[in-house]
Amino acid sequence: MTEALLQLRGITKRFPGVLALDGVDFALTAGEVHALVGENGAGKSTLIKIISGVHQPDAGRIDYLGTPVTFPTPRAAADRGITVIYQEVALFPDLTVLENLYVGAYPRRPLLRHSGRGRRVDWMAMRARAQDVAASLGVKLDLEAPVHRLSAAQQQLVEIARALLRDARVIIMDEPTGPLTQQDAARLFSLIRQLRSRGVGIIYISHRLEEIFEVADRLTVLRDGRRIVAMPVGETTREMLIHHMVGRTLDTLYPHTARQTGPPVLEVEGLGTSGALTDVSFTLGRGEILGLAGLVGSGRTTLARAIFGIVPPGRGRIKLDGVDARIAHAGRARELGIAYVPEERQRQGLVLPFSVSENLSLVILRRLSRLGFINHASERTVAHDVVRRLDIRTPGIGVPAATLSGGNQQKVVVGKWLAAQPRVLIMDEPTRGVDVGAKAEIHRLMSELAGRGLAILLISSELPELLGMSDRIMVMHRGRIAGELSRDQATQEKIMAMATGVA
Amino acid sequence: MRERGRELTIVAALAMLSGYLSLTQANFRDAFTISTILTNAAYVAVVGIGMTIVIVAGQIDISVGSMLAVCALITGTLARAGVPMPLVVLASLLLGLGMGALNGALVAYLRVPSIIVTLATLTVLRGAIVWWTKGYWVMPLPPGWKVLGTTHLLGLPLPVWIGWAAVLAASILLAHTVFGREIYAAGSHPQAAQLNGIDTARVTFWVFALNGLLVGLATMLHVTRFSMVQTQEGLGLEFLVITAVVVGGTNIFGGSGTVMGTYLGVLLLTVTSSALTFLGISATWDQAIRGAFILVAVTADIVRTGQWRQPVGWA
Amino acid sequence: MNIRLLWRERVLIGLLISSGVVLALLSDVFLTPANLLRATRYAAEIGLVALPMTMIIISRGIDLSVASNMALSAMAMGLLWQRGLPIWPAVAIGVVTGTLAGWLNGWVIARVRVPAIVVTLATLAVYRGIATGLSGGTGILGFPESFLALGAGTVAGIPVQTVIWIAGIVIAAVFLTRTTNGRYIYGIGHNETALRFSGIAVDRIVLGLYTASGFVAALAGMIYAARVGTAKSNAAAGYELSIITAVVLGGTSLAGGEGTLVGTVLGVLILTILQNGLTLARVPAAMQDVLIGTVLLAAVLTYRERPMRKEVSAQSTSQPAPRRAAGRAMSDPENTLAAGEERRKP
Amino acid sequence: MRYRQAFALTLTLALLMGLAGPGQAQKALKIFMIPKFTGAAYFAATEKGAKDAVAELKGRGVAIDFLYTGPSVANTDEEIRMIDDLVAQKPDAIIISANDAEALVPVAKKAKAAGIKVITYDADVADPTARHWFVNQGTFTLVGAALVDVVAEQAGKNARFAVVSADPGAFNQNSWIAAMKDRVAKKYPAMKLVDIRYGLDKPAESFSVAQDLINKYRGQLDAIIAPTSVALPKVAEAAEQAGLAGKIVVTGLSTPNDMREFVKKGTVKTVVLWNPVDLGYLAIYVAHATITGALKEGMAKQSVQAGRLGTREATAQLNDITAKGPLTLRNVILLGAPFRFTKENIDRFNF
Repeated sequence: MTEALLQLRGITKRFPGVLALDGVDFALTAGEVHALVGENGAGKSTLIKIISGVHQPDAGRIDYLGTPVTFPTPRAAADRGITVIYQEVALFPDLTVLENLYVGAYPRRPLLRHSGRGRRVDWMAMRARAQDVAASLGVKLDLEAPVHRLSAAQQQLVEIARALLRDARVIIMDEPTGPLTQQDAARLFSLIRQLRSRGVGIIYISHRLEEIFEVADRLTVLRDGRRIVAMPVGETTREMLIHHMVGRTLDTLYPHTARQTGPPVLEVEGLGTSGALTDVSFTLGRGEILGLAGLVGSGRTTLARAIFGIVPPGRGRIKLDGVDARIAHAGRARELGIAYVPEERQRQGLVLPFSVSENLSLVILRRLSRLGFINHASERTVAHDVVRRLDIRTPGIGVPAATLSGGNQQKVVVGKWLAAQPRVLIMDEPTRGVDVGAKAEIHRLMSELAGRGLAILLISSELPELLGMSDRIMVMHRGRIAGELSRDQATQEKIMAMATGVA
Repeated sequence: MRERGRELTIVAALAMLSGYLSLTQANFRDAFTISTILTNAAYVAVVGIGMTIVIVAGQIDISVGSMLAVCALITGTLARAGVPMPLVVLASLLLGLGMGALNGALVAYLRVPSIIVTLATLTVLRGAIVWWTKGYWVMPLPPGWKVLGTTHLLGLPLPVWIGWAAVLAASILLAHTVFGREIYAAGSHPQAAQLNGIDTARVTFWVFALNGLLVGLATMLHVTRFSMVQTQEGLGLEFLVITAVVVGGTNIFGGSGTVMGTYLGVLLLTVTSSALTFLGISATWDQAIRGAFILVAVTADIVRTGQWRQPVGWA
Repeated sequence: MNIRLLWRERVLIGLLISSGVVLALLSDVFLTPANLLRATRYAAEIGLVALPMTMIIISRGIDLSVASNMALSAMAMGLLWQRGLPIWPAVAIGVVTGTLAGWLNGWVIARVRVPAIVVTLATLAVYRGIATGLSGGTGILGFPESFLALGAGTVAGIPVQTVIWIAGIVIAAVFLTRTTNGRYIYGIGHNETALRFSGIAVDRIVLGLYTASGFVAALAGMIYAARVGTAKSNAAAGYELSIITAVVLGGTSLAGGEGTLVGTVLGVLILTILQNGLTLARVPAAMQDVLIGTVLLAAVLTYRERPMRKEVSAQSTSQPAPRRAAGRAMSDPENTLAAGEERRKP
Repeated sequence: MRYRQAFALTLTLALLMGLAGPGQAQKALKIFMIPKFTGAAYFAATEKGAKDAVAELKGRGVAIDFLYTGPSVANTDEEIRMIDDLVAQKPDAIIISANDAEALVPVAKKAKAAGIKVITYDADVADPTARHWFVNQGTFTLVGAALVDVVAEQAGKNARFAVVSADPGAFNQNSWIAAMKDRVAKKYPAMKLVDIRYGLDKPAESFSVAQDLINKYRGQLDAIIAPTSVALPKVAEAAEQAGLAGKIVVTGLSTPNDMREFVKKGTVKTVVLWNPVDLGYLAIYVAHATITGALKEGMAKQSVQAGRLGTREATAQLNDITAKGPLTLRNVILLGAPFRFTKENIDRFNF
């Protein structure tokens, strides 16, 4: 084994009331993809923040390129070649791609020709080097486009290019595939391999275990702030890994039970919206989980939102229990018994500063009130009830939703809709960014709900999840239904073929 | 390319308005009329540059009118005391810089929202002026006082040239210097800016300081045209300038906007105001027409660009 | 939504009491019931308009046009009355005028999605401009006593407008803390998108808020006209700044989501007794301005230290919250089609 | 971090203590004078006159607790509120210059009903029963006529002139304009008022409005009248910068101090005004006479002894022209005819 690029020894970090890291060791060699895994709260983010200079360790030492270092600021770490690609994008929506590549580290030249210090942004040099990097990655970047115009995958590319432009020796990727489609993710993996071959060390964080097995060389498992194990990926299995992470054995990640699909609850006929959806028809039955696959931009989310009334209705008909439904706005959809768990939990699903109970009652607040006055007692009853039923782990129903872990936040989002007792539940990426334990629980909940007759439309970019949970899978391509597969027929390859328009 | 839509809209509106006035009013297309309009716009534009920078950085400064009055009265007093004009100009710049730095320090380092800080300084400075001057204007001023404001160069008064130079310099500063780009970054996404090693507090501080400096400059362009300094100088200036910045296409929430847009916005407002006199529109309807004009202009632009799908809210 | 007072409200109560004590030492007239009751006449107009303003600011909006709207609706009332309409129908139409003006603000903000600060900055000029244009700048006076009682009369020794204000406070407080729409207003301020995705008619609530603001401004305009006995286009000039100052002093955050009516009422009271007491203590007005500006800054400075719910403070330690969420999905082509949704930019 | 709060409170308290006014004098007559706003040299001159009178009265054994206070900028609402607050201190008399003739009526009435002698000066309230006396600096008719006469003398009897006023809602301004129109109609039928523009009493606006007028009517405008002290110097400045100094007649209402330079240069040949020092001086004597009962409302043929000014007659009725048409002023004490300040006499005045 080559010498370590980055070596952490005995790192301890304490926050008020919490021991976030407890004597953690970690080593990264050049040209290695090192996965960092663990449940939420295991200490992964703290570790990354220490490596990237956001936090300072209370104890322990960091060696970088063979010498002990401290990074007092993120800038100091970045200057030494350590870059983080955060889960939440840290790009500037108003600025162009070119500029985003260089923010904070502009190549400079003197204001006037011979006036000493460089204060002026050297656009020419920027453009030239950006084009070089894009070319070396084999990608095309529209340097003059403002970033808010780019797709998620393109934005991520900008971040990677930015890291390379700064001669990054270590790139930390935190849930990079979260917003990506399978196809984009595949492209990302090949990019990661390319980076690895250049000798860049990559710390890779993901809740999607299959990705770790696909892309990582070694892995380190953290649990409760301690390092549990570090080993080459090849020496472990999925089950062992889950065991290390959770500290116990999970029965199964995809608890699918055989069910009878009942009569259709939701019937969609010839649905179309201007430009995004064309002639979409399908039915969803009582107790059925219908998977919806497709690339980002294929119209999956638009379809969900059209049914939920957030996208204005265009052509076509939607029937609920055989009755024509005119869904002009989301409020109407809610009244009709349609629930939508949106893809972006924190932005679309929750009011983070609101308490758990305030979030849980958000959808049914009018029902919990008389003449507009909230009945706080029944609000509490409902909240306690949902927290118990969904096993939401929270210190109390009065704490802000922001304090909960990702998985429990997602359960709050599901819970607020279950409180409304819907007929149809649309779940858009329900387990994105959720750790494996919570993921299994959400899946179990879905099965249970379907078993009790709820009709579920599951949108996911994670094919194993679709394959594991769905009774039937529908694939979208360019705003149309490209095909449908039964649970038995469906494979990843068939879905991808339909989704990319090959089949 | 950066979007130039709003600038073009204003240029079109300006061209239409001025075109109509020139065709119907012989005296409007007169060189002197144009020179007066440009001169009156110059100092507003210089304050507008500072305001644009502040707003691009995601902040606001409503104390500019009071700061201008303070600069005007103190420099007038200095000039009367025999301080040579170059030093008086320097004093105005430093005084503006100092007041701006005070705003900046309160916003950047004590982290009080800028609207509250500048609301407070607006009130405090204006109160202090009345307290100090008891309403007496500063006069008579020495003969050198009006040199800056009334000297002509190539047919246009110096303030116009200085205003243009400031617009040009600020455009370069914003578009081509590291500091300028950091202002956009800080206004566009402050957290990300910090993650990228930009000291957003430092940027905020200097943005306000720079704004103060520009108010100091604007003061000199404005008051050196007159032979006395009135205590009422700068009343309501913040309203005029913020309107011009908004009309000029700067996003009121920060992150985007250009100095050129603001300059055009100032010109448009100045020409509109003169147009009311030239067209003989009853002065009692003045305010209603100007307000409606702004509402229609901004609304049309938002509808044109499809921006109207934004979430509600202003901050 | 407990009765328990927040940190900043305790600061305000401390400030209110201590300035009360000092002012009482400075003037023997200050601490008399007659003086304090009289002072509430002035507090009432600002205080009334500050109630919907607090809610609007909690919802991350702002209404700069309120003072102009006060003038406009009073003017509408005055012109109709002058042309022979009986006073109370004229008042009713005046109030309707103000309500419509508020509704127009709300419509442009909620439906056309022009930022509230821009819309109301423009209508600030438009509404007062219309009042000036219609009246030619001259005032209308000679209103009947029955109407003037609205601004000068008393009920059981308490000024009429103070009674109206107290009623308004009770109604607004119950609305904001006890009703579904009150809850939603806080929600809109924190995360409007999440409310839309919960099937809540955000646009309708926003429209309602600005309409209510217009209604209350019109009401305050009537009270103002009754107090000064005249309807004039320059009525209540500059009140918007006093109102916003009171709301901000009361601890409502301009970033939305945070704020209470208790705070606002305390803010109004502090500004009122400062002005009243300092005048009685013969402090020149210019110095009062300096002092009030300083008090505002000092008070807001102490709020920063307020113990907050942990995670909220953790998020907001470094900088003001991101004004706009910047997420990948925002530029996801699917999302650009979503009505009422997050496409931020042209 | 409680100390921060404690600090803020202490600071506030200290400021409040430090700002406390002088203790009220014992058993003196309390007279409060409230100008439109304190931030103007004109009102400072009235304060000076008032203080002269107070000192004189004191010399004659009349102790007066005199307070001069007002809004810092022209603001009707703040003025109403201040008067109302001050009335609570039960002064013997208040002397008011009304920012708004109509809006101040209720508060003046209230003060009068509380047994306080209410004197208006400089700007009256709309309802004469709301106060005891109006110390009139010169009727609108007299002042308006004087301004038009200046134009007629300097620019000829068929001059075309414009007015740069303050605010479209300003009663005094509008009344002077009405009086000007009346004078033109009655005495100079060939003269023409071509335009009225408003500078909102802001220097920059007044200046640009004046420039717009000059530019629009290039060569076809003989005179500009600015009946407001903020606008007059800016109009003069605009005329100078257009190269029209001395070619276009600029006149208006302002103080000699404020306009001295322009008058000496000749840009403005004549400034019209009364003597504000005397106005404030007279107001105190009127207030004192009203308190002592020497002056009684409604009685014909009275007069007031006003120290160095001598005797001024108290008139029960006086005809005038206002923005709302002809008006009979009641209970007025007239300071005198407006005065014209010119190059020859201006150095004799310091206010």
